[in-house]
Amino acid sequence: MRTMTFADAIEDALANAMAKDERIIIMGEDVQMIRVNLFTRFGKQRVLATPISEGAFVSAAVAAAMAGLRPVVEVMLVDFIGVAMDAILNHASKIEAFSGGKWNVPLVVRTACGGGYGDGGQHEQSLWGWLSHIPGLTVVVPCTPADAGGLMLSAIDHEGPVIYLEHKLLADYWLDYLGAGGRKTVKYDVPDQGARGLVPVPLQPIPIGKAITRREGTDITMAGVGVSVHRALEAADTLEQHGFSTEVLDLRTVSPLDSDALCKSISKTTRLLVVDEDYRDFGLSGELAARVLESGIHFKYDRVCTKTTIPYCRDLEDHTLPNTKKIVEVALGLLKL
Amino acid sequence: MRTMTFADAIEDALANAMAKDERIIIMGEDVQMIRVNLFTRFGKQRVLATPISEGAFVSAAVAAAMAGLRPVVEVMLVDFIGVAMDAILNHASKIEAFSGGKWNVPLVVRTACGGGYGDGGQHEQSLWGWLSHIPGLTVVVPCTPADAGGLMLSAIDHEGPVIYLEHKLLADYWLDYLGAGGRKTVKYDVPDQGARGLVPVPLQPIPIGKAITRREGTDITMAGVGVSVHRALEAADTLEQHGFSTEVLDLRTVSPLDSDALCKSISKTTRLLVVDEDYRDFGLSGELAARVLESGIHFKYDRVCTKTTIPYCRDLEDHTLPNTKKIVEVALGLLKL
Amino acid sequence: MKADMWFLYENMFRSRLFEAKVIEAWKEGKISGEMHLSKGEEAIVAGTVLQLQDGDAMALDHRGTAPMVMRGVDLVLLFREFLGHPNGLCAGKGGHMHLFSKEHLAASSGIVGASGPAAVGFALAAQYVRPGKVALAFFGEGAMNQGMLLEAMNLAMVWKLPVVFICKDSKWAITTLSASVTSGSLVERALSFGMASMKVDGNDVEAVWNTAEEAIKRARAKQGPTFLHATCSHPEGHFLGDPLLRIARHPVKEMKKVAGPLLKSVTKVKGGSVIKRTGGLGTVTSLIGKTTKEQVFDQKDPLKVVRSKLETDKDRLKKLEESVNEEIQNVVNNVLTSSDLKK
Amino acid sequence: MKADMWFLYENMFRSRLFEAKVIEAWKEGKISGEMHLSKGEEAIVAGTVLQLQDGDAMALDHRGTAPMVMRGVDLVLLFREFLGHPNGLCAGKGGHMHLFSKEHLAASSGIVGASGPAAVGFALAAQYVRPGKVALAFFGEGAMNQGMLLEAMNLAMVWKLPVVFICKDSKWAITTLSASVTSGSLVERALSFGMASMKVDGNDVEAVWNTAEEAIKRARAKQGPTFLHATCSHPEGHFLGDPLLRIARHPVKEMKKVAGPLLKSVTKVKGGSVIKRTGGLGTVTSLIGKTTKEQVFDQKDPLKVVRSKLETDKDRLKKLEESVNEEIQNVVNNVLTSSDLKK
Ligand SMILES: Cc1ncc(C[n+]2csc(CCOP(=O)(O)OP(=O)(O)O)c2C)c(N)n1
Ligand SMILES: Cc1ncc(C[n+]2csc(CCOP(=O)(O)OP(=O)(O)O)c2C)c(N)n1
Ligand SMILES: [Mg+2]
Ligand SMILES: [Mg+2]
Repeated sequence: MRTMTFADAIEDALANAMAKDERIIIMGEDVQMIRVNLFTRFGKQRVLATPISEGAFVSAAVAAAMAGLRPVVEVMLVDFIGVAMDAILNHASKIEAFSGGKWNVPLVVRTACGGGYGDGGQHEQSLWGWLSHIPGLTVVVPCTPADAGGLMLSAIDHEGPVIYLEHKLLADYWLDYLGAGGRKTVKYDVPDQGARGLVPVPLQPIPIGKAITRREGTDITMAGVGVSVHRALEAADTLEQHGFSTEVLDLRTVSPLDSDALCKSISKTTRLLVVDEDYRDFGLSGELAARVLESGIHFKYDRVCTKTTIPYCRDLEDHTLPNTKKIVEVALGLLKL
Repeated sequence: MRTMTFADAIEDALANAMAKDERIIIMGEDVQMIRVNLFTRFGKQRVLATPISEGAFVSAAVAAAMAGLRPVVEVMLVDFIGVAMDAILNHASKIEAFSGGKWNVPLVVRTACGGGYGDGGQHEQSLWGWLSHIPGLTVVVPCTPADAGGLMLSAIDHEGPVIYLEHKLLADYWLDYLGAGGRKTVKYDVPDQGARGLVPVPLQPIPIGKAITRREGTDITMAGVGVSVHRALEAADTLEQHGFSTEVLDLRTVSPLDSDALCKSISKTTRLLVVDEDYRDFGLSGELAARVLESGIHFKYDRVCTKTTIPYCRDLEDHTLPNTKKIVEVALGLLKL
Repeated sequence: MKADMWFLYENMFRSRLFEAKVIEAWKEGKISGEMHLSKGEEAIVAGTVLQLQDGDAMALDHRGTAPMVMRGVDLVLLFREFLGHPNGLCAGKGGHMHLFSKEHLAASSGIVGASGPAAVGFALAAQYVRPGKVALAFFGEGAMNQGMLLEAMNLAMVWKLPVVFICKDSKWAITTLSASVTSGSLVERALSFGMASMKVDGNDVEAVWNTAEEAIKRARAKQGPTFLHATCSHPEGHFLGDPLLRIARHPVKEMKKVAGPLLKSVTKVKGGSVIKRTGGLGTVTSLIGKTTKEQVFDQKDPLKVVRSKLETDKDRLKKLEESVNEEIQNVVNNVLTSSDLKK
Repeated sequence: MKADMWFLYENMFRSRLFEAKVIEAWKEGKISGEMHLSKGEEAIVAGTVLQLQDGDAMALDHRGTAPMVMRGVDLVLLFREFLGHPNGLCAGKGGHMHLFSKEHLAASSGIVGASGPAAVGFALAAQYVRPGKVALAFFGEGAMNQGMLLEAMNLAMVWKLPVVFICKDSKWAITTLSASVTSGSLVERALSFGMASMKVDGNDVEAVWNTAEEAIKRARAKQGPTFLHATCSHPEGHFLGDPLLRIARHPVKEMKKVAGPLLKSVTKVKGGSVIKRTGGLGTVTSLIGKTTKEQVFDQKDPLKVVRSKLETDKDRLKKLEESVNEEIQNVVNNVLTSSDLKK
């Protein structure tokens, strides 16, 4: 084990995989700078700079994956996936089905997501629940360095299209790039355990579709991905002071969802609080409700999610995204039921 | 009241609204033919033919709405919204929020949706749950001629962006156009009550955000929109023969959802079966689960939805979309719990 | 290599006959949904696809039948797919708009313009794992207004990829005369990306062959992409059962249905001025006339063009046609009588 | 109308000074997220925006400050917005990348290329409800590869809309030299849609004014859209805190951070050949050099260009600058000392 940043772990995973498999290429805007180490090591044939043409280059990556490469295509921020959505909605996700299971798309779409640094609602969306609505996609959201590296390894190995969402608040270089800009005068609420942590040597793949219990508890289960997991852990500390025992479930993969782990936890705690930075309605929080209901468990439910377009103003933003205070409040309400 | 087709009711609503308000224009591919009556009546200035450039013309419609028009922009099939998603995700839905509530987007995006006529998975998606995930959008899905006309009137009147989804199995001209093609040799399972029915004279606006009970019952509630409502009604007849009383709730508006009507029904029946032609995961069916749970009602839950990419083969397709037989089966399972 | 007109004709004829069976099956209700034919595009397809080698790729639009037939995809699998058969090319899950053959690196899309970036991706992959191989992109002139296709042209140039962009210009996109919604010239659009661009009569298979040969040669030699603009027409209209053609073919019966609401609409009290309204009516009438005239009556049939050159050897022609006829009949018999059809 | 150089300079100077305050506030941590300046684009903005009338519209990209300042948006509201103030232009909800003023028909977008179709929509609406009014679209050269912008050009031509497409060519899109990912010439791209297209030195406000005047006149006269290609540079790099500029400005301190992983990476055992690897390193070094050289050291300052023409009247210049200085200082004082700031 060694200590690494979230971002370095991803890079390590990519570097190892690229060294082993020549079919892996990286493409995207500015990748020769943003991935300067990989570019320097693997050259411009393996780290391809693209024009600002997400529609075409994500579509092209889909076809390249069909034709023998294993591309890791970067959409700088997940918000920009709007212009490339056809490639995701109608192609990457559907080709295996359309071909009768005979043709697959081993593609990774890597994209930065999440807010908390005051960039406004067109640059800070999460969208993992949204993307997971589309059958045929795998959607992963790591929240620790070990998972970041491990899920990247698994994503690259996966034979179908994977959306790999990298939270900007955990990835130091993104946060510096889009938030701090070298300044010491701004502070963002970065979860330490997420941005830096122990990573196995060599990196171990993290299985897709498997949740992990980050904290064991008996009174209430909080479930989520990304930064929300850390917010939930913080809230759990506070709840402990109130005498409540919180289980925190990091789903890690949004689609396919680890319903078993979820239901197991809820059957113990009988209370589910979904903490989700993605939009509340018609997304992850509702799906978790459905999964537990389907399993026939009786439980209490609530959710702390992003309800509106994320405002620019830092104060408003902190109130809009799930924050620890709100999680504690809602959890206490749920615990009293 | 008079008898009208689903399609004629929409046209009537548009014609009436356009006659009253010069700011209403229609734009989209082939609209001068597809809306030939409106074109003939209002001319090419009001019924604008576009190139196959959904990205630009939907974006342009957003700006035109901001600048004083009330466009009804057509995306032929909702599947094609992939190439126009940026306009929906990052602009139409967000401008009111970004402007601090000072600038609104009175836009209707009209688009055909739904399957059941063997056109395959890139042409038969529903996506209403998916679109509803985005805060700032209103999403309506009529299932009768009166609602089709009435919701179009309300959509045009609405001060924010509305996605108006028109189910192809209910709209005779779409079904002929894309399915039958003038043949008498194919038959699709068209719900009669949806394709043709009584419509008030003059057309009455249907309030956005209000569900309607299509059938009263006491043992189980089936909720959904579009063709699924009719499938649920059919299933309810069969269940009656088994001695069960089914309530069928037509949500009409997916976003904003009429949680009150939903919860009222479930508190009576204590059983919710969501029937949804849109994809199952991370969509409408999960959101309904969450809404009822949030209200603290104890209830049993199940869902019959589309789980995968819709296959071309008609047999497979009928098995993939929610069909009456499956609804009855699942409902009986739920009723035995 | 000089075009072998017999070979080209045979392939065009095979595709045409195959589609004749598709039309029959469609009319009998055995094929659901939309059915866009390649009919009218056979010269463009033959002149390009028949030059492909193993490892070359094709990105297809909603008219994928002829390319699949001419690329050598098993016709039984193909026909089964049209019928939604579980043992079809794509297990009945893709259907005629979503034909896929991994073996042939051939992929379709029902999304207008998507074949452009797909070909770019195929060509990109070729550079790593199949050097010297090329990718063809097929699309209509209507697709030339889809942003991702223009983006794809820029990408192909920037990366100097072995793509041939084949624009089958039928003048029409469903009911829209593309010229009315397209500014400038399509060839200049391609040229503006610095791309080599050529115009060709898409009804003349020999001309297409020669032009495509050059484009493909350039691609294989790492000299970058080419834009090929080829004219054609769709004698069956946009798709089988095209409502405009129905009107044209059965004017009395079908016009009555249209004329009613149309005339009612024109004489309504509110709405545009009378001039605007009758203007609208005129446009509609003339559009219907124009579509049907251009698509049905004025068309040059690419098969007739090449066939006329082969009529010097009537015996060989007859034998060829009989043999293809038999082949196709066998395919159909095989599929329709096959005991596993209802699986 | 002949350009009034004093008027133009005053506006450019106001924008520059306002942005100087923005830079201060940003450095002090009062502005969060990314901050893209208009600095370096003032001549392009002044030469176009200052010709607008009531009812004209502007579609802006991520560099909306100068257009908003020069269009006459209340600077107090604007500065408050940058600080995320509830009484800001957009109640603090939009921020510097999403500036909106309905009154001025001015809308921004952080999505590259989105200003193209937005201007088309504004111009379309103008034809119905504000005939004779125009819409400007501002975007960078990098945006010229975004499909929807190209689609928008076609739309504007087809509908003959009063749009002026203003391409501010800074040569760079973040860290990418746009020429390396763009094929052909941008002016030819516009020309290929049949659009009137003009090139102009974007550091010379008089030249921009004259070119834009013609374009706007054509638009008002229903003669359709124009493409205006104007060169410029961004002396602060892509945004405030641009990492490449940080390296260039503090080479010893910053290079150390980069050089470590970089060199480590180059000497790793697996991966590309040594030539490829050192090639990569070379590219990086030269990119950093190139960016900083072109963006910081080689740039012509558009303010200096116009100021030098006004130096014949030093007194007037001094008075003008003092008065603008005072104006901006008042704005800042007003905003920063305002008791409702913490609301
Ligand atoms: C993105 C998208 N928009 C619209 C459609 C509907 N559509 C199918 S074919 C077609 C016309 C295409 O015209 P063209 O590219 O000229 O091809 P042709 O049919 O003439 O061969 C349209 C608009 C679609 N399939 N995809
Ligand atoms: C669709 C989209 N892709 C990528 C980005 C990230 N991005 C922001 S600015 C920029 C560069 C734009 O370059 P250019 O258009 O030349 O404008 P400049 O910044 O040089 O003024 C990029 C890639 C974005 N905002 N939107
Ligand atoms: Mg065409
Ligand atoms: Mg630039």
